[in-house]
Amino acid sequence: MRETPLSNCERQFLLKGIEEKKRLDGRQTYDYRNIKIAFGTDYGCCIVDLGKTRVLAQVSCELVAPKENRPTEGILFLSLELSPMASPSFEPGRQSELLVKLNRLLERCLRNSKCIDTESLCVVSGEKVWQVRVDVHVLNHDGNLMDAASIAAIAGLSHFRRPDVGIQGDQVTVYSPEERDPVPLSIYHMPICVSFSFYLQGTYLLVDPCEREERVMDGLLVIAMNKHREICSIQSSGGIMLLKEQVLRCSKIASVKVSEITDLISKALENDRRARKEGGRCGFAESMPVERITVLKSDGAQIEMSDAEVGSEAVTMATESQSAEPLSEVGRVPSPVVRAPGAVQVGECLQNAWGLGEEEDEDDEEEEERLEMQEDNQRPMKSKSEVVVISDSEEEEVVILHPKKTQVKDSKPETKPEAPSKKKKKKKQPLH
Amino acid sequence: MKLYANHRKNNKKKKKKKKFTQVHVVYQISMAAGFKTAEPLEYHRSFLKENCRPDGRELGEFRITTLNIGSISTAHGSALVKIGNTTVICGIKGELASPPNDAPNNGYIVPNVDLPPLCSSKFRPGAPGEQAQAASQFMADIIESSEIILKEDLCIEKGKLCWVLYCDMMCLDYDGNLLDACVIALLAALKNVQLPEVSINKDTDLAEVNTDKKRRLNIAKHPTASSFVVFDDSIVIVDPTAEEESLSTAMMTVVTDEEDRLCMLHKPGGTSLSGEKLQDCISRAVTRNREISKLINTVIQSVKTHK
Amino acid sequence: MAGLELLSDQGYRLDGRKPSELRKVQARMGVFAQADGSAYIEQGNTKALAVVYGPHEVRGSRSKTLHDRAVINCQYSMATFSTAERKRRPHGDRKSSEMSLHLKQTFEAAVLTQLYPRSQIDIYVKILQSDGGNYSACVNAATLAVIDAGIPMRDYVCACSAGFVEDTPLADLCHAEESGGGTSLALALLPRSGQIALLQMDARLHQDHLDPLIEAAMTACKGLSDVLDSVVRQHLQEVSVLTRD
Amino acid sequence: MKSRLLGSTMEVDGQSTLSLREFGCEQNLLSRPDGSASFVQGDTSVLAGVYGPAEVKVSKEIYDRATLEVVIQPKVGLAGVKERAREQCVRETCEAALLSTLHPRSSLSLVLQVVHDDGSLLSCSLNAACMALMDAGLPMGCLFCGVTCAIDPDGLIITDPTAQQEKNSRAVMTFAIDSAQRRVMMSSTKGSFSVNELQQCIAVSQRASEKIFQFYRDSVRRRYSKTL
Repeated sequence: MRETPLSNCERQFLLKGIEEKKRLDGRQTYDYRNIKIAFGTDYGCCIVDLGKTRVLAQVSCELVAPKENRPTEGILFLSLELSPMASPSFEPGRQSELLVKLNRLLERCLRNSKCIDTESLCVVSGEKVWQVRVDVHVLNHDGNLMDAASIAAIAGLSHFRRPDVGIQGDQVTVYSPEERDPVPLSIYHMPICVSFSFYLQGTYLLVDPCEREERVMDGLLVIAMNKHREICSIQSSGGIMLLKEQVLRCSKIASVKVSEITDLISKALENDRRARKEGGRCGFAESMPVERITVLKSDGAQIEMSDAEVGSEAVTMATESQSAEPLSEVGRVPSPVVRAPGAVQVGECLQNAWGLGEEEDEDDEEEEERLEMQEDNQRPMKSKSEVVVISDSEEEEVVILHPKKTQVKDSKPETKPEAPSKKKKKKKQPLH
Repeated sequence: MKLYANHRKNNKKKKKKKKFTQVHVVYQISMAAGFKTAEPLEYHRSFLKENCRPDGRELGEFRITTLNIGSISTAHGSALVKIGNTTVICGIKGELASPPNDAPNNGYIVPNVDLPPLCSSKFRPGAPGEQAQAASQFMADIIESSEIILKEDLCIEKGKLCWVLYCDMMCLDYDGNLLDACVIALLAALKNVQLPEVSINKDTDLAEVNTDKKRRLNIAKHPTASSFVVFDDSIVIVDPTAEEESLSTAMMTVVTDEEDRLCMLHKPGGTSLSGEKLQDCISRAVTRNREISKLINTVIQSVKTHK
Repeated sequence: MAGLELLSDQGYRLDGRKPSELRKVQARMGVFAQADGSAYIEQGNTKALAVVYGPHEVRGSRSKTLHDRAVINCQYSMATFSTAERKRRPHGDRKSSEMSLHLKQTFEAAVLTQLYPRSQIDIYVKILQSDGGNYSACVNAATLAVIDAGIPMRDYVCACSAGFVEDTPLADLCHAEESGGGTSLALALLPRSGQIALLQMDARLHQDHLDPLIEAAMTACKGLSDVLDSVVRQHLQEVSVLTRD
Repeated sequence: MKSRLLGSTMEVDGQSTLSLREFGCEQNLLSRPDGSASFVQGDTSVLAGVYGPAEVKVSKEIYDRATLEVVIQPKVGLAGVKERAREQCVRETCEAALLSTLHPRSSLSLVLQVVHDDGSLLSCSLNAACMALMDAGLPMGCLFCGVTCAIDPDGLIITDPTAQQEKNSRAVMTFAIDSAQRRVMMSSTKGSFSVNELQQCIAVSQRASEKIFQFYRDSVRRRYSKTL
C-alpha cells in the first residue's frame, strides 16, 4: 500500500506554522513529546512511547563462536524492523532506504560508541562468547523513529540480565534463573539520539519532529550523546546545507535533552527494580491504562463445567452408536491389492489418470501372457528396485480407446507386476 | 478424452455396485464441460445433492491409494504414494551429526515438504510458498505429537554422535489432499529405512560406519491422516481433489494412530463445525487408519516374500 | 592511550605529516571516453574512480520520476582486492548501501537538480585501494566526474575526514589512524559558502571539542578545493588546446 | 512471580471448575492503523493492527472479495515456518468471520506482534485479531475467540495454560469458537489424546468462549458508553 501523498495546502499550512513558531500539537520548538517507558516481565523487554510513536525492544543472548579477529570480545548485534503495523507503506522483508539508515545509525550510536563492555561477555576465549542481540520493532510510526529506537534499545540493554555461566575444565554450564541469579550487562554509558529537522533552507529547526513535520522537512540532523556531554555520533541526512554554528547550537540543545531523557530512563529502571524486589506485579499487563474508555480488564473467570460435561459425553456416545452416518464406515476395511512387490493399492472407486489401474480392463489372456513375459525381466531387477519398466505399453492405449475390449470382464487380477514407469507416464500424456 | 474414458468406466462399475444412474452420465458428458467451467460451485452442488461427487465417489470415499516403497535406491528409505492423481514421493537420508546441546541423547528428524512448480500451475518457482511451509510445519508437528520414532533411538553416542533423518517429501502431481499423501509417504518411507551400523572407535574417537550391517528403525506409532473439506457450511466430504479444495469453505485434517488416539486435529480456520460433525470425521479417520496400516503391511510383506 | 602512538612528542603523525597536513592528492578528469563524465583520484594510498552518466530519462521503475527535479542514483562499491582481507561482497551490504545513500544526499544538495526535471543522473564510484577516508575520496572523485560531465553544481563539493587525538585535531586520516577506534569525522563542504552538505561522526568526543574538530575539517576541505580547482583548470586547458586548431 | 497465575484444573471425570487467567484488552491504541488492539492473558500479550480496506496490488486482487493478509512478527529474530503456520490459522479464521465480499478488489492486512509469550499464544493472537477487526469497523458475520486447553500427564484439563504448564502437559489444543453457534472454527493441536478428551476440551472451550464473548461485549459497551 502506498503512503497517501501530502497535499500542497497541507504542506504550506505546516510550513507557515513553523515560520510562526507554531507546531501542530502545540509544542514549542525545542519540546519533546511525552516519553513513556514500560518494561515487560521478561528481562530486556521495553516499550517506549514517544508521543504516538511506539517502539518495542527485546534483548536476548546466546552463546556463539567469537569473530576471528576479536577472540576475546562478545558480540552486540542490533536489528531494527519496520513492522508493517507501523505504517501502511512498510512492507515486510524489504530493505528500504529508511531501514538501512536507521539500522546503521543505531549500530553507530550503540556499537561504535562501545556502550557495553563486550570483553566481559567472553566465556572461553576464542571459543564461546555471548552474542547480545537487540531486536527493535517499530509498532507505530508517528515520526522520530530514531530517538524512540535508541531510547528503547539502551533501556532494554540496561534492563537485560543474561544467565550466569560456570566453567569446569572445558565444560561450560549455563545456569537457569532458578539456579543462579542472572547477571546484568555492564553498561559504560547511555548514548541517546536527538533529532533535529530543518525547514526552509535551514532557517528553522524543530526538535523531535512528528510524522507530518518529517514529511515537509528539508533534512535531518541526528546527534547521539550521553549525559557526560560526550558526542557518540553525528549524522546529517537529506539535502540540507548546514552551517557550523547550527551544528554547535544543536549539540548544546542535545546535551540538555539527553540528560533529561537519561534521568527518565534511570527512574523507569529504578521503578521496575523496586516492583520486582517487592514481588509486586510488573510487565505490560500492569501498565495498561485502565482508566481509559478503550480499555477493559477482567479478573480470571471461572468456567462452570458441571452440566456441559454430560453434553460432551453425549456427543461421543451418540455418534458412536450412529452407524448410518455417511462418513463413518466403521468395521468395513477394504483389503489392499498387491500390484507388484512393493506396490500396493487400496480403494475401489475411480482410477487415476496416470494409468496405474487401467490394466484391469484388459483381457485375462493378455494378462497371463504378460505375466510370463515379465517374470523374466523382473528377476534381475528385483534386488535393486521394485519399479518395473514395461516394454509393450502401447497396447494399453489401444485398449482404453476401444470400448469393445472393456466389456466383459469381472475378475480382477489379484497380483500383477505393475508399477508406475516413466515410459508409461510419457505415453499417456497425449490422452489428457 | 480422459474424462470420457473415466466416465465410461464409472458407467460400467455402476452395474456392479454403485448408484450412478444413466442420467448422470449423459448429463455429465454432454453438458459437463460448459457447466463445469461456468459455474464450478453449482456443478459440484448438483452432485452433492445426490450424495455423490463428480468423479463418482460417495462423500466418505477415498480415491484409490497406491503405495510403492524402496523405489529410490540412493536414499536410505523411500516411498511413493498416489491418492488418485495426487502423487507424493518421500526420500529419507540419514546423516551423522552431533546431538543438540539441550538434549544430548536425542537425534533429529527434519521433515520438508516441497511443492515444485511442476506439480501444479498453482505453485511458482522460488522460495517455498505459504502452503509448502505450512505443510512442512504440519509434518514436523505430527512427528513431534505422535512420537512416530523415539528420538532417543537416533542417538549413537550420548552427546557425541546421532543420526539426522532428512525426510524430504516432494509432490509430483497436485490434485488435492496433499497432507494425507505426505503422512502415508513419510510413514512408509520410515518403515523402509535401513541405516548402516555406526560405532565410535574408542581409540581414535572417530565414527566407523559398517555398511554391511543394516538396521531398521523402530517405528513406535503409526499415524495416518484423513483430510476433509466442508461444502456450503454443512456437507463434509473426505479426500478432496484440488478443485474441491478450492471451492470448499473449510478444510480439516485428522491424524490418528493405531490405538485410535488423535495426534492432530488440524483445522486452519474456515467455517465452523459442531462437535458431532467432528466426531463423524474422527470415526472415518479411524477406519482409514486401518486401511492404511493394512496397505503398508501388505506392501512390506510383498517386498519380503519376493526377496 | 592510542594517542601516544598516533602523535609523536614532536607533534608528527605516523606517516610524518603535521596534524593539519593533507596527504598528497593526485587527480585526473575524463579518464573514460564512453562515459558522460569520469575522474580518478588518489589521496595518499586511497584510490577512487568515479563515473557519471546522465542526465538521461529515468530507468527502472517509472514511479521514481520526480516532476520538479532530477533523480540522483549513486552506487558505491569496493573492489574485492581493495582491502587487506579480500572483500566478499563488493556492494550491497549495510555499510555500502549506507555509503551510497550518503553520496546521494551529498550530491542532491550540491547539483542543481531542478534544472533537469523528470530525468536521472547516475554516479558510480569504486574504491580501488582503501587506506582511510573512503567517503572523502569518493565525494572528491565524484565532484570531478560531475564537472567533467558538464552538470551544473552550486559549488565544488569537497570532503575530508578529521580525527581528534590528544586535544589536537588531525586532518585527512589514513587507515591506521581511522581504525584506532578514536574519533573520526567526515564532512562534505561547499567551500565558498561554508555550508556543510554532509556531516557524520563516530565514537566519543566531548562536546567542547566539536568546534575545533569541525574547524579543522573545514580548513582541510578548503585546501582540497584549491587542489581540485587547479585540476579542473588544468584539464580545461588541455582540452581547449586539443580542440583549438 | 508466576505463581499468581490462576489456571486451575479439572479432572476428566471430576466436577471441579476451570478458570481463565485474568485478561484485558485495549483498543485503538495505535494512531496509524485503521484498527488496533492489544490483548493480554495473564502475562501473554499480543498487539494487533489492521489496515484496510485499501488499494490492493494487482497480482493479489480477488474479483469478488477482499484479499486478507496476515503477518505475525515474533519478538526475537525473523518470522519462520512456525509463524507461517500460525499466520495460516489466523488468516483462515478471520476470512471465515469477515464478510469480505462487501469489499471486493481491496486489501485488508492484519499484523500481529508478539509482545510476550507465556503460553496460549495462538488463542491470545486470535483474540487480539478479533478485537482489532472490531476496532477497524470491518463487517463480520460473527465474532470469534481462541481458547487453549492443555491436558497434563494425569489427564487433567487446564484451560489457558502458562508456558510452563504447556511444557509439562501431554497435549495442547487451541480452538477458535464462533459466537453465533459456538462451533469450532479452527483447531490446532499438539501431542496425542483420546477422542473423549478432545470432545471434553471442545466442550470446555465452548464454555470458556462465553466468558470471552461476554468480555468482548462489555468492552465494546464501555467503549461506546459515552456515544450511545
